[in-house]
Amino acid sequence: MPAILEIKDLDKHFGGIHVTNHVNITVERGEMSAIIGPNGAGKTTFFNLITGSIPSDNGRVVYENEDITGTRPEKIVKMGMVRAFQVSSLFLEETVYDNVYLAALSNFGKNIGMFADRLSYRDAREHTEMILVRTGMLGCRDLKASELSHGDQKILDIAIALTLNPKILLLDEPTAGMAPDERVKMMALLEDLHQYFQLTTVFIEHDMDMVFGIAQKIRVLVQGELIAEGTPDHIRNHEAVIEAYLGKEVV
Amino acid sequence: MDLTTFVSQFISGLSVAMLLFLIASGLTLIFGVVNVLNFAHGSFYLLGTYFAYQSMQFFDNFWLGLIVGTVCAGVVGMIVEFFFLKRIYGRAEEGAFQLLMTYAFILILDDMVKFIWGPEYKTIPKPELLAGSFNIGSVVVPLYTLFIIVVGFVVVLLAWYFLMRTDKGKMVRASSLDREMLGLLGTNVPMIMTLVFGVATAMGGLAGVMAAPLRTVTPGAGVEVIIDSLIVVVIGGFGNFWGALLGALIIGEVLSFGILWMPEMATVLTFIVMIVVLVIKPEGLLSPKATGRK
Amino acid sequence: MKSLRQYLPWILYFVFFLGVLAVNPGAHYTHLLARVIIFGLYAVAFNLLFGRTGLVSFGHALFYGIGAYITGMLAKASGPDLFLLYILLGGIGAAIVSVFIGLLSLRLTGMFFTMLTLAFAQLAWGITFKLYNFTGGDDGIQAIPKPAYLTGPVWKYYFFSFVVVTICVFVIWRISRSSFGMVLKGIRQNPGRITFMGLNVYKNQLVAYIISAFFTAIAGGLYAGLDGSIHPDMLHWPTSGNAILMCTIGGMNTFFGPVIGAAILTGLEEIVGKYTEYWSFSIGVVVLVVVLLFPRGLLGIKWPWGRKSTTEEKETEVACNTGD
Amino acid sequence: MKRRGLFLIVVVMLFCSFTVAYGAETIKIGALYTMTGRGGQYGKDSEVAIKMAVDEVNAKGLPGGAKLEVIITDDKNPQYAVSVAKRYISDEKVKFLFGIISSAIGLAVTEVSKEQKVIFIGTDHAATDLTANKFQKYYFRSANNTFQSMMAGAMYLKDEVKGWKKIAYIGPDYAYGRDQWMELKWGLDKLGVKYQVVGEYWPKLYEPDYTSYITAIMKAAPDILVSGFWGGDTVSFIKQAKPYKLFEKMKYFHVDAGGNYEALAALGGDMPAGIILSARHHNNWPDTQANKAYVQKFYKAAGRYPSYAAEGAYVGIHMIAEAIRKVGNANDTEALVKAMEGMKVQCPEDPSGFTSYIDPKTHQIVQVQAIGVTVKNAKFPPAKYMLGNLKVYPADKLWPSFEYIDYLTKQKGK
Repeated sequence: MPAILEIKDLDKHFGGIHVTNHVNITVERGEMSAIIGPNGAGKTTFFNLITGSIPSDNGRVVYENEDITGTRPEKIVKMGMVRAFQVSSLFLEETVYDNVYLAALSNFGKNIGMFADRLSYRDAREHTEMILVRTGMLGCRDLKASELSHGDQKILDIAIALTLNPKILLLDEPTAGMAPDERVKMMALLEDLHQYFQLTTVFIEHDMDMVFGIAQKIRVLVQGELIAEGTPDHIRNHEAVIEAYLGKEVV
Repeated sequence: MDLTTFVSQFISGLSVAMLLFLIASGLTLIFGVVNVLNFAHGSFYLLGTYFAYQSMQFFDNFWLGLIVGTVCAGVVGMIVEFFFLKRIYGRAEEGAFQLLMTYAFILILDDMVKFIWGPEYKTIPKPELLAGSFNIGSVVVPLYTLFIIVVGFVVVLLAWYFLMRTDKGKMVRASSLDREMLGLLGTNVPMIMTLVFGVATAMGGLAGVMAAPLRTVTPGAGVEVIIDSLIVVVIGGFGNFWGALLGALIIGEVLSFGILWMPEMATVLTFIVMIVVLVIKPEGLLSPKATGRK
Repeated sequence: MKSLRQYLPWILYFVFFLGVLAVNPGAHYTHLLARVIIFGLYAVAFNLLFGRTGLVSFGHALFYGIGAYITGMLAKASGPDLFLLYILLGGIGAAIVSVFIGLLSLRLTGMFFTMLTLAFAQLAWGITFKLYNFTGGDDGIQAIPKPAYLTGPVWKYYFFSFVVVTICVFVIWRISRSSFGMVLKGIRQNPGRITFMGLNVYKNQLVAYIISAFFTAIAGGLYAGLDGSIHPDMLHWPTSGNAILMCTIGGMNTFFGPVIGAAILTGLEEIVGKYTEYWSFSIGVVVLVVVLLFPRGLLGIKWPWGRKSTTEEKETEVACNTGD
Repeated sequence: MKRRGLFLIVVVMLFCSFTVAYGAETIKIGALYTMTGRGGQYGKDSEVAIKMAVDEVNAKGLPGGAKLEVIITDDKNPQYAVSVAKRYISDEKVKFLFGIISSAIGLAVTEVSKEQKVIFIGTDHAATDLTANKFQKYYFRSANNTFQSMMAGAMYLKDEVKGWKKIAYIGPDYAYGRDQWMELKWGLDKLGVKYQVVGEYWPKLYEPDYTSYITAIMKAAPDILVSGFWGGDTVSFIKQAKPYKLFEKMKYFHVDAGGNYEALAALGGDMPAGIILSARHHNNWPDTQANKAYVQKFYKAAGRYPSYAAEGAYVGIHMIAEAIRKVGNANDTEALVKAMEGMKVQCPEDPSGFTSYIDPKTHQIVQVQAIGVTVKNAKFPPAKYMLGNLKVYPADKLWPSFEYIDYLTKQKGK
């Protein structure tokens, strides 16, 4: 499979701390992969670097054969690399529908309309409804985002990302802080989305059931360094990983 | 320019700068630590003057007045912070509410001064000790000007010692970086904020008393100094103590030498300096905080 | 039912401001209402930035003043025939200035942005004060002529202002209900997420800033004709502060709140000024009460009747995903 | 709002029928004064003087037993002042607009007066424009304008100060400061005085710190430093300049507002001796019964001595009363205007043998101007220095000067 995203020698320091240490990763089109690592391993920073949230010190990010190092985040989003957040990032005063609809407006380039009523765009409306149906959020479309449960807020966050027609979806701990039954639901949702949209999905996760349940490939970051990469089986038996990280949890 | 002119304009600029610095440093301290833009800072300058005036009506002693004015302005400052400003911390539109509330205090305090002390100009005479002047070559330097410069430097030194060499100072510096982090460390953040507000407003009061023998004591004098102080703080970098010093020196000296060459431009000179700085470095010359977008 | 609720504020708006003409409260109160409606436009235009986009500008007096001075000086120099055009030119002039100021000051966020806008407005005030040969300095400009159809009884100018303001307010209303308006609302709530929706926060803020400046200047231009005199006071910081005040008193998260705020502030100034010279103390106390007790403004108060309260629903979190 | 309007109409109607029934009319005067901030003191002084004058007028009586009543409002800023002036006229039915400290506000309100044909008596603002290029027939002024003081000043410089050539100016950077310097130079040129300008300094209004200006002026070393400050700025400048021995190195000349009592009072012992000052009214001159009585009466009422703003207001009320007596009522505006033109008004500041009068062409009161130097005199505490050695300039030599009015009109336009 051809590569959709190539990260070459990516490097970042904060003060004296080396948070991303010469990382090289190639993400293949259509893959469903996980990034794992202990707390403070630099996983979220890694996402921030490739999505343009913070500038890297060194290295290049090549997306769809295009060097996007230093490109502004909103441009990267428009190119099809979209992320969801560890702490769901929503418009809390707006309804579920409007949260998704705003993303749909952006997706169809209708965000610049100034005089027409915002709801007058049929393509955006249909797209929004499709996403709401797909993510199972249609039933609560008129609730405010602030009124949702924690789990539903995470789903809404992903729904927003999904509305933007991503080619590659970066999810930062989709099940963080969720109850066990919610986690199961989230896992099913992610698999469904991956199947349905043929979506390249990379997620950071701590929940090992989920990681080993749905990821086709796992990468392990420890102290900013990529120490292992491979199939779940490969990782499960990887000595360095076991030593650094898994050893305590998976017995 | 001959040396005499240079020296005398430089000293003038220094004395202008030091009074500006005394006001602006309080303003910047409040912003840095408490995260409040105290638009009413000029009113504490005004209160300091009037409290000192009142004390001198009773005791006729400038030095006592200096202490009374400084302390009382600080106490009123703490009252304002503790009973009013504290209530709006952390609100969604805190910035706008800060502006409105401190604006309200300008209106209230200025009118209260007029109500209590009347509209007519008051006089605070210089202490006898500092009434004269001395010469350096052919440069005349009034003793009181020297006094202002010395007090300015003493404040700078004390502040440097406090901020850089003591634990409390480190705490204050830390809280200017992160309110929440300090709270996690178990420090009583609300109390630090009230204290800092008190110290900063006391510095405003001190400036008011120091300036009084040279200026007109009248309701409304507070509003007249606030804009200049804001400019100083903007130039220096919001929330940075040393920035306030740098900004004050720049404004004082630019004005002092500027009027020699461009007397016509005096009124807009400070604004021009400010715009130049902001175009080059919008967050101010020395800025400790992230001021803009990433 | 829904559409009635949507248009109810408009109905009230028309009934009140046109009803006034029918009642004819006399020259002074008509003049006062003309001020209310002009300040109302100023506040609504400001609120597009403040309540909608979440940007606290403390320098909108600049645009208000630019509008007033461009309109006033053009009318003074070349006669009042094209008065309406001059008002428009005032708006365009302010919009052009706002591009530069916006580009510079929107680089900063929060209080830093606020300070920078204040700095620019004060600079403009200083220049207006200074260029006395051009702007009349602190004396301002008097005897600005109005076209013949607007001179005479004050209700004529009131009605003219009403028409202009209503058109502008309607445009702003449409803008705030448009998709662009939705983006602005999003920026206020969560600018980071807007970025990761593929939208440029800076550009959208800039556009909002320019639109707001344009309509603010229209209000300033209207004021120049109302009294026929303009002054640097219009550019001074209390004028900027008044905009924040009007929006906050009326309710910055509502569309028509600023108009109510303008009415309250103007009325308050009128009444308090009439009975006491300690008006600034009184207004200070009112501001304090509003900030501490009614931070959402008059229209933002949750009345026990009327609108369905959302607080009850908040108590039970709804898990909407379980069904399928 | 509309209810309020109706309510007011009802009240006014009731009030009218009431007064008609009893025949005793109340003539309302709508005054606007600055009551807050720097100028607040002048507003408060005027308020006291107005009360004094109104009591005197009402005690003496007006035709038909009418009484004067003055409403005073803080004028804040031009926009607000215009709004209040309009309210005065439409709701309060005032017959006269009155007062105003700031020329900017005066210029705005004179437009209202012109448009609504209501007489406006300016009592303190001094911009020459109002009785020159911005003249309109319903405007009258009860105190000298800046041209009158500066013309007297030019004469003083010509006759009383010997052997000077170099002159410098410092004044606030706005119309008031600019006009004085233009007028003085015009006056000096007119008198054929030769001089060399060695510096012009324009600090902003309310500048708190003049230190840099003072050292710059010392370096320019003029023979005469002309100053155009008012109120607190005078106080700050003199306080700050004194330790530099500025007043020993050059003659300080400040004849429009420099000798105003509130500045003398605020400076107290800090006032240098021998500097040349003047004002529109002096508490210690002229030594007439009328002036002494006025000053003492004010002191009794207010507990302090008056600044010159008070006298302007005091005279203004008497001007109105005199005009009403002449006409017989306050309803015929055109007749009142006619009556005031050329009218003589006895003012506290008139020396014996002279009575101020209103110039019929410009509606400017014409008064003498007395310029003096500071001498120790503690009779009016807290001032420790008052003016002495006063030179008096005859009123008709100072105003009107149509030549200057033409010049001003050319400079500033109508």
